[in-house]
Amino acid sequence: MDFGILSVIIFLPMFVAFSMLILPVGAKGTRNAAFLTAIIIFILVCMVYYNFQLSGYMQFREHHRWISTYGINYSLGIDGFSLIILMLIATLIPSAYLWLWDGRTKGYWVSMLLIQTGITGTLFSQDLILFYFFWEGMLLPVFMIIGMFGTGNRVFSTIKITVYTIMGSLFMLISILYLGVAFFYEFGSWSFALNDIVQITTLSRTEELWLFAGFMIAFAIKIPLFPFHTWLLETYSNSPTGGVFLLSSIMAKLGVYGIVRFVMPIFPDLYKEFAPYFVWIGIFGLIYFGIAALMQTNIKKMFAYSSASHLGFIVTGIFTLNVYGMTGAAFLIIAHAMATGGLFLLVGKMEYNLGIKAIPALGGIAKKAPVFTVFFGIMLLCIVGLPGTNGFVSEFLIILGTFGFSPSAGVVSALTVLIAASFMFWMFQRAILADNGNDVSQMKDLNFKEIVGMLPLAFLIIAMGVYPDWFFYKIEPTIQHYLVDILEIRNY
Amino acid sequence: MNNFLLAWIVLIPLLSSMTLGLMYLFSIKVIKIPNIVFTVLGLSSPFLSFMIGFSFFLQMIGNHEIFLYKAYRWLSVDGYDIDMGFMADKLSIFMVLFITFVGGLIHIYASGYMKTDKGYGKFFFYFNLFLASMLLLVLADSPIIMFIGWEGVGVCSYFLISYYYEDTKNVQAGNKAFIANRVGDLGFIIAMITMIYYVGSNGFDYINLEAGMQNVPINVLTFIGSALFVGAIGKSAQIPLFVWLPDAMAGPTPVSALIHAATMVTAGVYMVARFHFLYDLIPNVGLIIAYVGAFSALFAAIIATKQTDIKKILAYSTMSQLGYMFIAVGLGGYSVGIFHVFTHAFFKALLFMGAGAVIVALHHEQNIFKMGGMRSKTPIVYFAMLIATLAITGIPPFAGFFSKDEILLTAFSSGEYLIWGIGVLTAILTAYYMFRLLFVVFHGKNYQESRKLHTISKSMIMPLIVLAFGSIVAGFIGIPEILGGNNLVGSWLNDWKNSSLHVEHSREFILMGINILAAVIGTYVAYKKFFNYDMAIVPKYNGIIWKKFYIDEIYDRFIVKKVKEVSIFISYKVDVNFIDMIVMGLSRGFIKSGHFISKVQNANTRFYAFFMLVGISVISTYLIMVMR
Amino acid sequence: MADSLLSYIALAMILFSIGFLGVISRKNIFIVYMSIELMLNAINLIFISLGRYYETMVPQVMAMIIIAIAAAEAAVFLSLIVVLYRRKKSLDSDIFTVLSQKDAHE
Amino acid sequence: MNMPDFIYILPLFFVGVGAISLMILSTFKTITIKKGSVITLLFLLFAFFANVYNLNNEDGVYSIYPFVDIFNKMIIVDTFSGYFSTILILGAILTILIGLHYFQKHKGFTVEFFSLFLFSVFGMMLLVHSNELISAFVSLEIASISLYVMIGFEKVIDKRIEASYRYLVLGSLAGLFFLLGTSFIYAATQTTTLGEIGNMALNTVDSNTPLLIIGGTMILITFLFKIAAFPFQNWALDVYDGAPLPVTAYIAATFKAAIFGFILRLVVVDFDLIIDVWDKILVYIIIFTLAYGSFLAIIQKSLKRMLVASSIVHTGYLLIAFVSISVIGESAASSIIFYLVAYFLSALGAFGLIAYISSADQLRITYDDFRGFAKIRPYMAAMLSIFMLSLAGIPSTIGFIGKFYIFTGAIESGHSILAVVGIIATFISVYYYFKLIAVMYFYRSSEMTDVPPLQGIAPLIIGVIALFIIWGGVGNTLIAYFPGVDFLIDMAKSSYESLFLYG
Repeated sequence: MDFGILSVIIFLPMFVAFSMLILPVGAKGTRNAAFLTAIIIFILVCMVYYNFQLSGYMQFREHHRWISTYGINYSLGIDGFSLIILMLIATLIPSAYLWLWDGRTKGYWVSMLLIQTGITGTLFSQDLILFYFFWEGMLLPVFMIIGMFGTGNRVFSTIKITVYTIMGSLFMLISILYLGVAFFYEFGSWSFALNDIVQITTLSRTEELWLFAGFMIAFAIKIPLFPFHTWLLETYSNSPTGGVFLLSSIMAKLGVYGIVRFVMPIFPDLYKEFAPYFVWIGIFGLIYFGIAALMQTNIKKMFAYSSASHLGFIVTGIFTLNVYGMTGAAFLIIAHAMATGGLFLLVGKMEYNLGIKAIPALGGIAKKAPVFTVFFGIMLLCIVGLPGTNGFVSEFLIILGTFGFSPSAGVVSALTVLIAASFMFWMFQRAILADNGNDVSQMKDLNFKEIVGMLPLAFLIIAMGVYPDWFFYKIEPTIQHYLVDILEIRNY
Repeated sequence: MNNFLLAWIVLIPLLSSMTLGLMYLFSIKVIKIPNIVFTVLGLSSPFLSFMIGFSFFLQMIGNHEIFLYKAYRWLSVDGYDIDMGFMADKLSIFMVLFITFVGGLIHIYASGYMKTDKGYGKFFFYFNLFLASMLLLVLADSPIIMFIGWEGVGVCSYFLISYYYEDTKNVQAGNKAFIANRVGDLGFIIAMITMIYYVGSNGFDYINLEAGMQNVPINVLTFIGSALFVGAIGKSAQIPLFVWLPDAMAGPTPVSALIHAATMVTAGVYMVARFHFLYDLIPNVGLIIAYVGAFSALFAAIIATKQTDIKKILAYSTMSQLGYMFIAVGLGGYSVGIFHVFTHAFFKALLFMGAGAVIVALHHEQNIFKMGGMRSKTPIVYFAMLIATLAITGIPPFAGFFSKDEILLTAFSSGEYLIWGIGVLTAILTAYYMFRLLFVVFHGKNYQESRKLHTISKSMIMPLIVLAFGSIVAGFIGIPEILGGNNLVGSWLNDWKNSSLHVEHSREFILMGINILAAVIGTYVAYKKFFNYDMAIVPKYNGIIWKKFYIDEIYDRFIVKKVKEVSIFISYKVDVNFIDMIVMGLSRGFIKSGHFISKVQNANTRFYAFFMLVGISVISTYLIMVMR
Repeated sequence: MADSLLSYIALAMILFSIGFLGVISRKNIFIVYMSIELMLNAINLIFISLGRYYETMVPQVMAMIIIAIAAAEAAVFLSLIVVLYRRKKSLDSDIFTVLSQKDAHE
Repeated sequence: MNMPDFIYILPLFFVGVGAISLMILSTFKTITIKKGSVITLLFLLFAFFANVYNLNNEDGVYSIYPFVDIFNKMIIVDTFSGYFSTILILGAILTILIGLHYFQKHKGFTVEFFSLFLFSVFGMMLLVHSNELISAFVSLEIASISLYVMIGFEKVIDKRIEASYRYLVLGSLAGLFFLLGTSFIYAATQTTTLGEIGNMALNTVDSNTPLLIIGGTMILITFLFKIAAFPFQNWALDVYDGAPLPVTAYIAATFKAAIFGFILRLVVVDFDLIIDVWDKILVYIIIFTLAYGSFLAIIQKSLKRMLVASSIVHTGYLLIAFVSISVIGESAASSIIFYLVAYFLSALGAFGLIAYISSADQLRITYDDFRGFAKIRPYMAAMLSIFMLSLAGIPSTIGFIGKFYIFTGAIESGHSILAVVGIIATFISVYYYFKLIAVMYFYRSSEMTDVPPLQGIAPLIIGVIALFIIWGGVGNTLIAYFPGVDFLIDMAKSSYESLFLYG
């Protein structure tokens, strides 16, 4: 892979998007181009996965000076942790495109492509400013896609999410700049490359605390952690299917990724010191959002809460400071992305057919659309964490890790088995199975494309639950590397 | 060595279920596939598994061999490996045998019962999947693999209970079952994780766990044991998690037979027996188990005396029989418990099938007081039911007698007289409500002669006969020594036998007599009250027993409602009115202050000049302060 | 010598302040203009007295330049006054409030 | 008369001559607006090329006093002034090109207007070239007075003359403080030539230092007034709102650059010993300026007023860098210069585009007028969005790089608190900038029949500006030899260095 394959993966969608914008191509042509792009990227990613060496260190490095005056570099690379998220993205997006196939306009597809660029760029960046570039750049197409194709009070929610998340990322920007300046004062040259930044030693404790807070706010808003979650509800309920799909299944995970990629190596001591708080915040969020989801009548809002609750659990996992928890978190990122993404796609179809309906106004769908129901059930069981799906493996590992971190926390975190099950199955009963005499005659069952799109997700969910080990072995060296070399925890 | 066949015991039903599921989808979406295909596929798998299990059984006779087969590495994190491993020792093979056997019979029965159902293929898909999970549960070589089967049966029972999903009630019943089981699973998971940290330092399969148990602080073991038992409670419907079992009758009758008679509910008992090495070290927890079992038995029996729905009566009787089993395993008589599981599987399955037959005959009428006089109409069913009833009441020489007798013997000989007393009392009640059912349904006069009966197909009758035969003879494999028999079950499950108990024969005979007496008393009372019961007067039931001690209401009131209230409070009060208020309040505050400040922009030149003057004077004063 | 300079400068400052106060307090545009001119001349006074003090011609030159600029400003000012009067038929500077923040209280 | 000196002042010369000749030509009826603007452009282009010639002629940084015997160091020509005159002339050219459509469409613009315009350009260039306080005042007045007239040029519209009047009164009032400061400084140091003031201040008795400080502060006040910093900001909103849109753009973007050009020279060359006296007061001024601008911009319904209010916020950002000068001279000054360019491009583009699409009676300048604009004019909407993003400092625009330097400098010089305040102001600004994008894209289009289509020179120029903004955000000297971000920064740095060649 001596040619910059990562750059290609990043910029191919953007290139396609802009050329589509300029060329006089209709919605269909744009869609086909987008789908083709997604497939090509999937192939490229498979090449990356195939050539990925079994080690915890950065691979496929690309490093160029960009703005040399201030040592801003164009520097890419991936390790095991980013690799799995990359695989996730590459797998999810084509499926999503198959689902969004009909009735979308040109702008929709262009935005999707741009979002893809933003996501992958964020995932690969090894330079803080570059990361910030993509991190913010990711927001614009999201802003566009929600605002242009969303429903309900979409303009309000777009402004809200934008201002809210930009606020967070601006605090992160301040921290980044501060780090750069600190590096300059210590080494006499400008650089924002992660490898350089981690060498800073001169920061006092107070400074570190502030910078840590700056980073964590940005990521906590993106994830979102309690209490930064209020943007989530409107956004998820007002977004179009594609937008909410990407938001929930990938972008939220990038917040977690950011914590692991940047906060952990830059502030290892604080990371260890504050781990207990974040473990408990995560568990609290898990329970809080889980309970909140119970009585939601809008399915999308319920899923918003449920994914918030799972993300709290993921955060718990990455802060458990042991291999079980972190591996479990990495695994739950995949599991939850697939399940929630699939669920949002299915719900999107339901809305597309029936219009937006509250849960009590639904029901009896299982009769109309059996295949739909089957897939819905599989995703739901994954969310619930049923053994045999990858949901169980990840949740089990996280609980294990949390228990290793502190037994009490472990016992509390085991509640996830109960919470998710209660609201999910209740929703399943009211919305899908039971026939409440509502008119759902408009509901159509999945067509061939949709089945093809959903199969990979369903298959992976089950395969990763039945034979998880095969999917683990490329992550684990990275996690070991984090713990041993970065956090310097040898006896966990 | 043909250990890999162990995997196939599980794999065959699994594969066939997958095939069935896909075929079903295919048949509803594309072309209709005739039922016979589903029938063949669905029925073949349990018997194939039975064959394989039997082959292992034969290999095991006479030796203490344990068959292990590690299919693949399931999970390996941080050098800690968990294998997808199968283990066949005498206990699990014993379970496998009767699960596949009874399960197979129930499959046959179902093929008749569900004949007219649209979702025929789906039904067998669930059934085979359930069977696969159950077999995985008993054949697993480590708790976590066991847990996969454990949850698998849970979700299958969910699907089967809410099989007629158009009706909200059924789905609710399914939810109830699943959630209640989940509460148990919570305990199971916690126990597993604690075990991984404290016990399973070198390997997580039972053998290593047993080895590791020895040098672990007792309080940890107590914690593990209790947590595990919570799981057992959930699965086996004991106090306080039994509420799902009666509602679970919403499913089709074969489901009730399969789940609540033969297999799923006994998983808890099996699990305790499987962890005997743990519970041997913590007798106090064992005692608690025994007491929970005893009280559940009594409680369920009391409720059953006042029920009118035939399946609900059977459900409660199941619960109370499970109580017996827990008495046994709690007091260390694991083999005895398993023996009762075994016999109970036969007669309870028989009871359910008989009830199902009656229900079908009466066009899905379930209230016993609307039945009556079935004796003449369905003689075979009647005799089958009679045998089963005799068996469950514990009249010798029927199956139930021996196992129940041994349980009470265990209780008595281990000095727990209270438990023993409860057991005997329960025995009386059991006899009472079972014969009440029998008399009302089959002897009671009914005035609906005119009603045309639905025919009961051969495929439903045949298993009845087989099981009736089983209910008669099943006990004989466990005839205690004093009756000149050699306790086959005991010797087979030797490692699970509580050798410490021993009472001299005279006592033992007395106890036996007491049991028989109890059964007779119960039967007699039932005879007095209900023989030739006149259906004209349908008894008006009310009162606390009829209301099942208001347990459902209490749970609903104090747990479900509260949680819902909290949920509404959180999602509609806290989030919207508090947290979001802060967020949006900030922006509104900005705008408000913007409006306030913009008063300065009044387009008055003189005012602007004045503003400048103020600014200048402030700056100048600052300068003066600086310069001195 | 120095104290006389100080008194000159003091006088100049007083004139300057009077001018500023005039700008603030008076409504009539003409008087506003005059007060500005007054301030300008106050500054000229400072320059000239400084020139006297340092015995050099440079400040006088500066004063000249300032007067020239004042003249230019005067031209603009007077023409504007004419225009304003044509529009509003009044010389009250407070009635020109087209540009106030109208939508401030919606 | 020696030739090279003349070449140095050639840009000034061209502009001045152009102004005068246009004044004369305006008497002829045959000279239409179009011709007048073409002539203006010609002179400006001459000046531009002469300027670029000067910049490239000298290798590295240079600094010359042309015609020392005549001007006596009143005028200086160095990389700094060259750089700034480039910005100024460019701004003038762009203003003319963008505003052309506007000037033609609106009654009441005659050829004199262009003459005044050139006079103001001349004044500003003279300002960045001037090396002496009085001459600086003179050039400042030349620029200001011509601006007064340009604002009120359409004398049939109330708000024009009102704005002109307000600007005139308050502007001259502020100018007086400049003179007052000059007199104090002269009293303290007996000179008004930059470079000598500093030296004199160093080796005169310290009893004069207070005088120097007061004088400097008085000049600072004028400076703060001209760039509309906090206590002296009220006029800005009215005047900018009252002025014709191209003129607004011109004041907001170009005039600010000129002011900064002079004050940077003044401060860096002479006041480095007293600037730290201002630190604390400036910190407060910055915080208030940012707050005032943000609060005011949030509530605006009119797009024009919003941009004006936000220009106050940008003044705040510039002042943040201005404070840092005392600690990190070079990078702070160069970051100011860079940010000036960034803001200059974005604001010019935004104002220009609005000027282009605003119909005759200045309609379509409120948010609501832009509902669904993207459906009708997608390219214009895209350009406008780019300007908004750049003003909001979103990555991949030049605005982000500018903010990046400003905040980095602030942190570097230990004013982290200012950086935080600036950040807060930024995310408030995201609200009112993104609101426009939302309005343009997220609504069904309202009736907008009279939007001029994409034709003529103005949209082209605006498009070029938009491209420049993007390029300035992602530009990379590695990709091409085309000058990228680094080039602009290096230019800024070298122009800063040129300030130290003398004195």
